[in-house]
Amino acid sequence: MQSTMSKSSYSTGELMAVAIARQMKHHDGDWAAVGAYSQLPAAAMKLARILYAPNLWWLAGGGGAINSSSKLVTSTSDHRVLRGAEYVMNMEDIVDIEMWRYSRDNGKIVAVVGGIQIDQYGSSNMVCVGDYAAPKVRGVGTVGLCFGVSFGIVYFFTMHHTPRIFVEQVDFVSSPGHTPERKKYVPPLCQGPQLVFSPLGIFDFAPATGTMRIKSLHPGVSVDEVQSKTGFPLGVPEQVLETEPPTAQELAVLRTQVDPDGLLRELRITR
Amino acid sequence: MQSTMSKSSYSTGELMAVAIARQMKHHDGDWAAVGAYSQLPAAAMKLARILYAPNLWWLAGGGGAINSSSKLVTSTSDHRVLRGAEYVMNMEDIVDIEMWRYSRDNGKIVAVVGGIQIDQYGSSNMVCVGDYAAPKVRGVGTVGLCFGVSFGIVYFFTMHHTPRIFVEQVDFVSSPGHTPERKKYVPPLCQGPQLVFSPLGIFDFAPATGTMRIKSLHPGVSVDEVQSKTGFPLGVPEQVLETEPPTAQELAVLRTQVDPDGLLRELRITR
Amino acid sequence: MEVIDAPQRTRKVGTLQQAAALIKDGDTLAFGGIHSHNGPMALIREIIRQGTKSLKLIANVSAGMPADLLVGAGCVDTLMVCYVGLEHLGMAPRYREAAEQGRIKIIDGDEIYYVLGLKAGALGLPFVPYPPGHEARDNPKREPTYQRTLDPYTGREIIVSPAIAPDVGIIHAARCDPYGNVVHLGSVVADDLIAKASRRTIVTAEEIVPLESIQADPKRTSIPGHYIDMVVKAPFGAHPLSCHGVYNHDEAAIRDYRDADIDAYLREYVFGPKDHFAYLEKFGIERLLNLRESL
Amino acid sequence: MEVIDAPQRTRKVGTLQQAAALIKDGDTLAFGGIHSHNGPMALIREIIRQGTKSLKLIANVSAGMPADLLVGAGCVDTLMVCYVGLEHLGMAPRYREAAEQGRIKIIDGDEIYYVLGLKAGALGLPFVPYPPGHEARDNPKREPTYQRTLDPYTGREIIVSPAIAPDVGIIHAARCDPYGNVVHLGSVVADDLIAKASRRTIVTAEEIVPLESIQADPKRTSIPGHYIDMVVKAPFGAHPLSCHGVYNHDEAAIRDYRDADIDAYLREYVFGPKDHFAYLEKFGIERLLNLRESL
Repeated sequence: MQSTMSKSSYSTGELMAVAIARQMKHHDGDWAAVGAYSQLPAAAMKLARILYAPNLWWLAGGGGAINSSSKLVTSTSDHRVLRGAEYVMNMEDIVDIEMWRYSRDNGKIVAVVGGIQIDQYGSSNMVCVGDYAAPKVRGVGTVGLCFGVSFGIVYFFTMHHTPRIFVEQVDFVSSPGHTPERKKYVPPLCQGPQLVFSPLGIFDFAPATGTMRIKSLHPGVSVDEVQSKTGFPLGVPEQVLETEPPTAQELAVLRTQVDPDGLLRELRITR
Repeated sequence: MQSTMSKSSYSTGELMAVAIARQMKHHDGDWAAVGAYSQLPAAAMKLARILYAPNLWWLAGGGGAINSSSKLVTSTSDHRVLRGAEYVMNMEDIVDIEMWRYSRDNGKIVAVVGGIQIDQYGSSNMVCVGDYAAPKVRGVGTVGLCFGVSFGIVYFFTMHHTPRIFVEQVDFVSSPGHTPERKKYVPPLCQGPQLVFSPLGIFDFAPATGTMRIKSLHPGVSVDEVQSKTGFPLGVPEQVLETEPPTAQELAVLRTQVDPDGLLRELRITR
Repeated sequence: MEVIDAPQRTRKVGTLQQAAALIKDGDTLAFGGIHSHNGPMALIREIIRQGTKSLKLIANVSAGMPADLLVGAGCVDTLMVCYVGLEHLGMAPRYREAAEQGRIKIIDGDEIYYVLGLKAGALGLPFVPYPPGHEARDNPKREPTYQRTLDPYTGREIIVSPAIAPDVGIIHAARCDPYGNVVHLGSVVADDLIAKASRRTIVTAEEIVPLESIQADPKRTSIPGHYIDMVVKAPFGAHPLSCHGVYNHDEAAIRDYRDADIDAYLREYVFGPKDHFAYLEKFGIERLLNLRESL
Repeated sequence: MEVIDAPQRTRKVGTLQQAAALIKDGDTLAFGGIHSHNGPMALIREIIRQGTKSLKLIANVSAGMPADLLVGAGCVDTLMVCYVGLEHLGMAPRYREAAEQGRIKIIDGDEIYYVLGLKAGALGLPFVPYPPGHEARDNPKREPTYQRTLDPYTGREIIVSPAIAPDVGIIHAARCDPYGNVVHLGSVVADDLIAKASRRTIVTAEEIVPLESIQADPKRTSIPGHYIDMVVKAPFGAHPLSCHGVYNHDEAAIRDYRDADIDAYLREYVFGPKDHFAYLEKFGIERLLNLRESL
């Protein structure tokens, strides 16, 4: 029934959206935040609510739509995202829930976010490349990554997998990964980064060291390839799994209900 | 044109509502808060907006209606007050504006409030009569009187004029009048109590001493009567003015547009 | 296309009995509405019926009968007071008596203490910092839950009050969908803040509307369903208070409550009727329907 | 009955020129909207036209072209950054260049710093107190406007950030009445907070609606008029950004802006056109009307 399609029949964007959607099985009833420039996680949330996690609540970025059911558009703050939503948050609403939800016992706050740099401990940076006082690249700013210490669980996604993104140590900690300072200051219920979804694979963090390691590689990706495109030594499990490709049902729902305009296939994703 | 009617042709409630409305001439463009159990100031705000201060913004108590234009009803948080309003505040909105408006240069925040005790300095109490730890009367609580140190200007109204209300010193300072502590701690732009509208007259505060004195007495009220019903010595000006009775126009607007059900005539007001 | 074997969204609909059972002895309980409006009265009667004790009650910003009834029924241990009274109908008699006799502990709050306390509770902020001026009021002097700290920007000592995070919040609204998306037709007051600050929130609603009616106008939703743990259909569930946009308050019934012997009242209107509809029967359909008034 | 000689309510309607003149050199200026949506672009172009300098710009929570254009035009001295970029269109080039060359002072905020800072500004709170955890982030370490104080409830040292109270806030919305009552058809984002926190607020609106249309549905009003000092009618006043509920953003025009020489762009689209309608003429009625899309 749930036949697997060959690699060429789906795009990397579709593969990643499906992978994130499947992870949302663990978050049925939780609340997930998706930021700007986030077609991948936005598509994943829509797909997850249809197939895997009907009780997932999700926020489409700064526009504030809760449980948007409209077709995928480029910007999560586009007004078209509001169609068929269940509530429209303003910024106060967003900060109210993203800053401190772990005190509630009826659902975790989950976020799917990015960074211009992500390091081996899962710290993320949106502020600068190089010295903060005289940056080589001035980034967009920390924006919602400030909630990295209040979200229950953080997932990363990236559109590219390069040593410039996956660095040994971020130049600015917008959101801390599994650092000594997290351990010292952040309440344990805020568990920090759990998975990274990149165009090459899915990565988790070794509990003992808090460092990034391969969980699965996308079809056709080798350990050597991903290591060569990563700026620090990746943990490699004894058996490297292959990311399960999208099923026919997942692709059908994605292409008919979630993303009929095919934005996921047009995304500029670097492998 | 604006003929004055004889005393018997209007109620004390109508007289007081008109007096408060006239004071709002000084607040055209300002923002006025009216609390619960406040038919008098609510009627005054409606009347003022029609005749004297069309740019006055006013809040009907906890229901949150801004510029309610419906007829007078008993409770300012009744849903019927929302009809024809221009905005509906929630409690966050209310606290946002009542806590700190004096930093804005485009209008003062004015309040018309009461108390179970009001003293000679204009301090007001809603918490207890007698000792706080073992009160003779436990009052309703400080509620919105906490804003007495952030409102630009405070006016009091009372439905009764007795020595139990007008006391030498309040048993609990819900809102401070012209006290040494106000002078020490409260920003000068928050000017505190300016006038008291009671069933017997209108009172202000002597700038030198900060103590209450007669501004005008309602028709038929003597200095002796008001002094005998006040728990501290009232300042008496050289010439005691008589409160100008409602004009025919004021009464006509009040009875046709503001209070067609005649609630102001049914109010239990003690003279 | 047809989606096969996909799980279905879970309805959060429960009964008044199930909802009241979520509130445990000793819980901090906040309730919504204001004055004689939008109080979750049917649920409050069921809480009393279940014999819940030692509540730390966060009375709403201007609370009347809901707080007075819970105090009168002996369910309340500690009462956070902003305002408790019956507006033009006078004092709240059981609150006043219990406070004057020292039978309940009072926390003397006010609108700032309550509203910004809930906001801090929703956000997880450690406290609410006050601007200058409040030193001249007695609440920060007499109520021991206020504290002081330093404003590092000015070097000034400032007043702070605590964050408020109730165990359970209960609110009543005109409409709610099965997933907890709430629509207030009139004033929201602090119901939204209560839902945000409480660990669990229960909504009783005049009617349960389909999801589609929420999706048709998401800007009308007053509280998103992710804050809501249980939804209970309770027509006339605010009686004798009003439900904004649906019916007016039954002022005669509130007066009767005020003037009644509390034990007799509890027997007749709380413990006597077997459920909410039996309570409503005591008033009759003519009286109830005559309270109806839309906005 | 006829009311004789009663004064009339004052309309707050002004022109873009009058509105821009309210913003003085050196002012702290906040603007509304988010990303490519709801920015008050017509007014921003007029501010540039008037040669306003040394602004302390509070960029909105996710600012794109409005911030970049003001920086590129040399109007900005200090920029409070939460996010400044062009979303899927890449970096905001003039912001990036000015920041990397040290030509503007950056205040490195984030969503908490910005939103709760404005909230504290609206309320007059002395600062924003943070819960534990933010010690593990670099913003509080590297941005010197963060401070520390004591939480008296726990004895713990906590992080605080400052209140933000702009001199002027400017927002764009679908509708506004002559007295300043604003209606957003789509997302409000932080426009309401900007109005509350700013000493003066200016609204540009697609249309000025009569008071009666506001009174017919007061719960639709997104910002009450008492916060608004001037109302300016500016159809397509957010172009090339979207106005939620009225038209989509003009992505091609934003790309053209991104790729243009900034001086040439300013000459052609800001200083060249004699007014807002002359700016719109550069795009033409067909292109503009094809952007229309209601919600």
